[in-house]
Amino acid sequence: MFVSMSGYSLWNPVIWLVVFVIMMVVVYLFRGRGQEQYKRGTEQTRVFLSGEEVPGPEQVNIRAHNIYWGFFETLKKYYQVLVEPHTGIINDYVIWLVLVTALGAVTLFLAG
Amino acid sequence: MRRITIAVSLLIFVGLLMAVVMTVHPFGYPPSQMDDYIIENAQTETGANNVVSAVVFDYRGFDTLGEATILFTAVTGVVTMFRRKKEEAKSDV
Amino acid sequence: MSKIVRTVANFLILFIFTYGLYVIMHGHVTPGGGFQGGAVFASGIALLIVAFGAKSVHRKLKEHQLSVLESSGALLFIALAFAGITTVFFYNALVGSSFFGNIPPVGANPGDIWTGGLIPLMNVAVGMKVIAGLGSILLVMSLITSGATEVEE
Amino acid sequence: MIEGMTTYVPYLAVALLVGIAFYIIMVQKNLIKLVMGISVLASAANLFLITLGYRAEGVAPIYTNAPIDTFVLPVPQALTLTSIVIAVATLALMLSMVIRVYRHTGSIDSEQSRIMKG
Amino acid sequence: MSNLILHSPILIIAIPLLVAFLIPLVGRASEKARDTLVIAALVFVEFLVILLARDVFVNGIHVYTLGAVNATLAVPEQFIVPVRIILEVDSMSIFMGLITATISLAAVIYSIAFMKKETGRNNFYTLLMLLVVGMFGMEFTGDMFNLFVFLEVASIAGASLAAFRIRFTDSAEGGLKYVVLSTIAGLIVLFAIGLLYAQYNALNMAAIANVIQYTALDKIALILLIGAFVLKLGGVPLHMWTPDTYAVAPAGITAMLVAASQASMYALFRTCFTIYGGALNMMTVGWIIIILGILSMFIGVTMALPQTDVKRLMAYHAISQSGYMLLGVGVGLAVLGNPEALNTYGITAMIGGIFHIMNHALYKGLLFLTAGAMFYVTGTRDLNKMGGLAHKMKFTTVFFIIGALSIAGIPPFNGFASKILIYESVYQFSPILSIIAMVVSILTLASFAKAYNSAFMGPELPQYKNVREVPKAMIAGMAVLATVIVFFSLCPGLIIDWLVEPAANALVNQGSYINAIMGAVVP
Repeated sequence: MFVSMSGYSLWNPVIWLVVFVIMMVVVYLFRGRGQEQYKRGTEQTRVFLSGEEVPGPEQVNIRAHNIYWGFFETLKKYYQVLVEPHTGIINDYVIWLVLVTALGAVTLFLAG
Repeated sequence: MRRITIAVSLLIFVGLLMAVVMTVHPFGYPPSQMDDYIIENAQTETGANNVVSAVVFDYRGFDTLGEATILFTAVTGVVTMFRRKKEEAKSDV
Repeated sequence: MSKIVRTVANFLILFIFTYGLYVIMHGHVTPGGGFQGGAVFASGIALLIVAFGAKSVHRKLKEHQLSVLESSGALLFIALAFAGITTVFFYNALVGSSFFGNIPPVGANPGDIWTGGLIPLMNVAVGMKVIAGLGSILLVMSLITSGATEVEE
Repeated sequence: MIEGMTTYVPYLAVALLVGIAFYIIMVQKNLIKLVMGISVLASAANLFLITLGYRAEGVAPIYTNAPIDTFVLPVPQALTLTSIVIAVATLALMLSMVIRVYRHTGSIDSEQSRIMKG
Repeated sequence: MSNLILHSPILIIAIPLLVAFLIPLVGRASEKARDTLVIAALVFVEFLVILLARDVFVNGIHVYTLGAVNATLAVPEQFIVPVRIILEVDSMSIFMGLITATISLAAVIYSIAFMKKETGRNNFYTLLMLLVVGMFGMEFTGDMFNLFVFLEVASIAGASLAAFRIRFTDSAEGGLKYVVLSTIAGLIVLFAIGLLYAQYNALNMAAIANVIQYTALDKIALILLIGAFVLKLGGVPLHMWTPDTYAVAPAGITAMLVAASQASMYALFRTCFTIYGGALNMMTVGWIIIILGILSMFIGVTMALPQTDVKRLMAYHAISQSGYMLLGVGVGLAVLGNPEALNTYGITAMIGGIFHIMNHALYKGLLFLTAGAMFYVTGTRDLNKMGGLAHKMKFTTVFFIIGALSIAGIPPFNGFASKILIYESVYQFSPILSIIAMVVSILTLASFAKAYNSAFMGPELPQYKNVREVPKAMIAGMAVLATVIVFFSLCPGLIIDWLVEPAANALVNQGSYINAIMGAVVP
C-alpha cells in the first residue's frame, strides 16, 4: 500500500518519515546541549549594525528581482536568446504553431 | 527573419496539404457505408423524411446538444464581456 | 435610417418572421430545421436593428428577456433529451406513439408533418434557443458599437 | 494529370483557403483582420467537410419525392451545420473581446495593445 | 443503483449542463440557492465519478450508446460500423474524470468566497459549469467529432472565464489570446477529423482505429492533431499563451484551466495510442513527443526563474511540469513497438507520467489557489510588492509550502513519488533525458524558494499591517486539495495499483478499446 516499485528500486514514504523523525530527535538533542544563557527579548537578540540604526522593514525585505542576481548575470546571453521569442503577439504564436506542424510533418514523412 | 519564417513554414504546410489532398477519394465518389445505413434506415428508425434532420437530432443529437451549448456559452461570454462594473473597481488597474 | 427603409422593414418583417417559424416547424419534412429557421428569424431582428437603430429596439426587447427565452429553450432541449432516459439518453421515445409518432411510408412520399417523434419538438427548442442567442448577440453588439458602455445582465 | 486536377479542384481550393487564412492570421497585426482570417479558416473547414459528402449528380437527402440512390451523404452536412454554428459563436466572442481590448488599451493593433510579454 | 451506474457516463456530463442552463433562472431568484445548487451538483457528480470508477475497474470498459434502443448496443444489428455517438469510458478516461471532478469541486468552493467582490456572478457560475461539461465530454467521448465539439465548449467557456474580471486592463488580452489560439487549434482538429472521415467514413475512434492504415493522409492528420493538442496543453514552443492566460484568470479558474489543458493532453495520448497505436512505427511520434517534453521542461523552468509575477511564474512551472508527463508517456510511446523494452521500463515510464498528471493537477491547483489568496489580501500579483505575509496568513503559508515541496519533487510528497518513477525508467531509455529531468527539478525548487522567500518571509511590511487570513471558504477549497496531496504522498503504491496502472494499461492495450465497440460485430 505504501510501497511504489519503480524499475529497480522502491519508494516507501513511511520509512522515509521514520528516518526523518529520528533525525529530528537527534537534532533536538544536539540543540539541547547549546548555550544556556540565551534570553529572548534582551540585548542579545537586537540587531547590531556597528552602531548605525537598523533600517526599516522595507529596506530589510529582499525583493524578488534581487534573488539569484548572479545566476541571471552569468546566463545573460542565454536569457537574451530565450526571452526574445516571447513577444506576446498573437501572430507570432500562430507562426510557431504552423512552423512546428510543418516541421513535424516533414519529420514524419522522412522518418516514416 | 520573421518574413522568412512565415514564408517557409507556410510553403511547407500548404504544399504538403495540397500534395496530400490529391490522395483523397475522387470528388463525388465517397466511401459511404455508414451514411448508406443512415439513408436506408432513417425513416423507419426516426420517422423523419429529412435525413439531415434525423442525423442532426437523432443519430448525432449529442453533437447538437453540444452545439447549442456552445451558442449558449458564447452568448453568456459576450454578455459577460460587457456587463456593468462596480464603481470602486473602475480605477483598479 | 430613411423613411423608405423603415416602411419596407415594417412590411418585410412579418414575412421574415413567418418564414423563420415555418422553417423551424417543418425541419423534419423539408430542408431546414431549428438552426436555419432561428437564423432566418434573427436576420429579421437584424433588419429591425438596422432600420430603427439599436436603442429603439432595445426599448422593446431587453437582454434578460432573451436570456430567459434562451435558458428555457436549452432546458426544453435537454429535457427532451432526458425524455428517453428510461431506455437511453437521446432515445427517440415518441416514434410509433400517437404524438408526432407517425412513421412515413418508406421511400419517396409527399411528407407528413405529424412524424419524426422528438425531432420536431427538438427543432422548436433549438429554434427558441437560436433566436434568443443570435438575437441577444446582435443586440448587445449593436448596442456596444453604437456607444453604450455596458449592458445589464 | 489535367483531369486529375479537375477531379481534385475542390480539395485544392480548400488547401488554398487554408493557406490564405494562415497568411492573414500570421501577417495582419490588426486584430479585426486576424478574426477575419480565423473565419476564413472556418469557411475552409466547412467547405472541406461539405465537399467530402458530395455524390456525383446527387440530390438533397430528403425523401420527399426523390429517389433514394441519388442522395448525397447526410453526415457531412450535419457536421458542417454544427461547425458553422460553432464558428459563429467563437466569432462573436472574439469580436467582443477585441472591443474590450480596444476599450482598455485604445488600440486594436496586436503589437501596440499588448501588455503582457516575456 | 445498477441503472445509475449504467447511465452514469451521460449523467456526469448532462447534470452540470442542466445546472448551467438553470443558473440564469435560479440566480435571479436567490444567490444562496444558486451556490447551493452548484456545490450540490458537483458533489453529486464527484459521487457518480467514483461510482463509475469502481464499475470500470471491476467490469472493464463502460460503453454507452446515445439514442440506441440499448445502451450497450454499440453497432446496430446486421451492420459493421457504429453510426451513433458512443461514450466509451475506460480506465484512462475515468482517471482523468476523477482529476476533473476533484479540481472543479475545490475550485468552486474556493470561488464562492473569492468572487464575492465581482459583478455578474450568475454568468460566472454558468460558464464554470460549462467548462466542467467540456472537460468531462472530452474525457468520456469515444467519437472524434464529439471530442471537437467539447473541445470548443471548454475553450469558449475557459476564455470567457479567463477574461471575466473585465475591470483589469490585461484580462481581455489574456482571454483573447486563449480564444484565438483555441479556435485555430479546434479548426485544425476539425481538418484532421475530416481527413480521417474522408478515408474511412467513420467518426468513432474505435472504428477508425480498427481500419486505419497509416497512409499519407493519416500521417498529416496525426501531425495536425499533435500540433493542435500540444498547443492546447501548452507545450514549448506553443506555450506562449499559457502565462498570459493563467495570469489574468481568477485563481479558481486558473486551477481549472490546468485541468482543461490536461484534458487536451488526454486527447493527445488517446490519439497517439488508441487511434494510431496499431501503426507499427510509433518510434518517430514518440521521439517528437519526447523532444517537445524536454523542451517544455527546460525552457519552461528557465523562463519561470526570472518571473516576478507570481501567477506567471506558476504558469511557466505548469508548462515545465507538463513536460514530465510528455516525457514519461512519450518514452512509453517510443518503445510501443518492442514488447520487452515496454515491459522492462516503458510501462513504468508511462505509469510515472500518468501519475504525474494527477499529482500536477493537485499541487498546481493548490499553488494557484494560494496565489489567489495572496492576490486577495495584497491586491497585486507582483512578488516585488509582497513580503512578510507569513506573519498573518498561517494556513496559506502551510498550503503553499506543501504545494511547493510537492512540485519540486521533495520527499515524501507525491511529486517525488511520480518523478522517481520517471527518472529511473527514462534512465534506462536514455540517461541524458533523465539527467535533464533531475536538473529541471532542482531549478523548480530554486524558483519556488524565491517565490516563498519574497512573498511570505521577511519582516512584516507596513502596508500589510491590517492583512487578515482569507475567508473560510477559500481555506476549505485549498484544504481539500492539500488533504488529497498528503494522502497521495503517504500511500503512492495504493494509488498506483488502483488508478494509475489500469490507466497505463488501458492506453497501451489498444485491442481492448477496439473490442469494446467492434467486438460484437459478426462479419
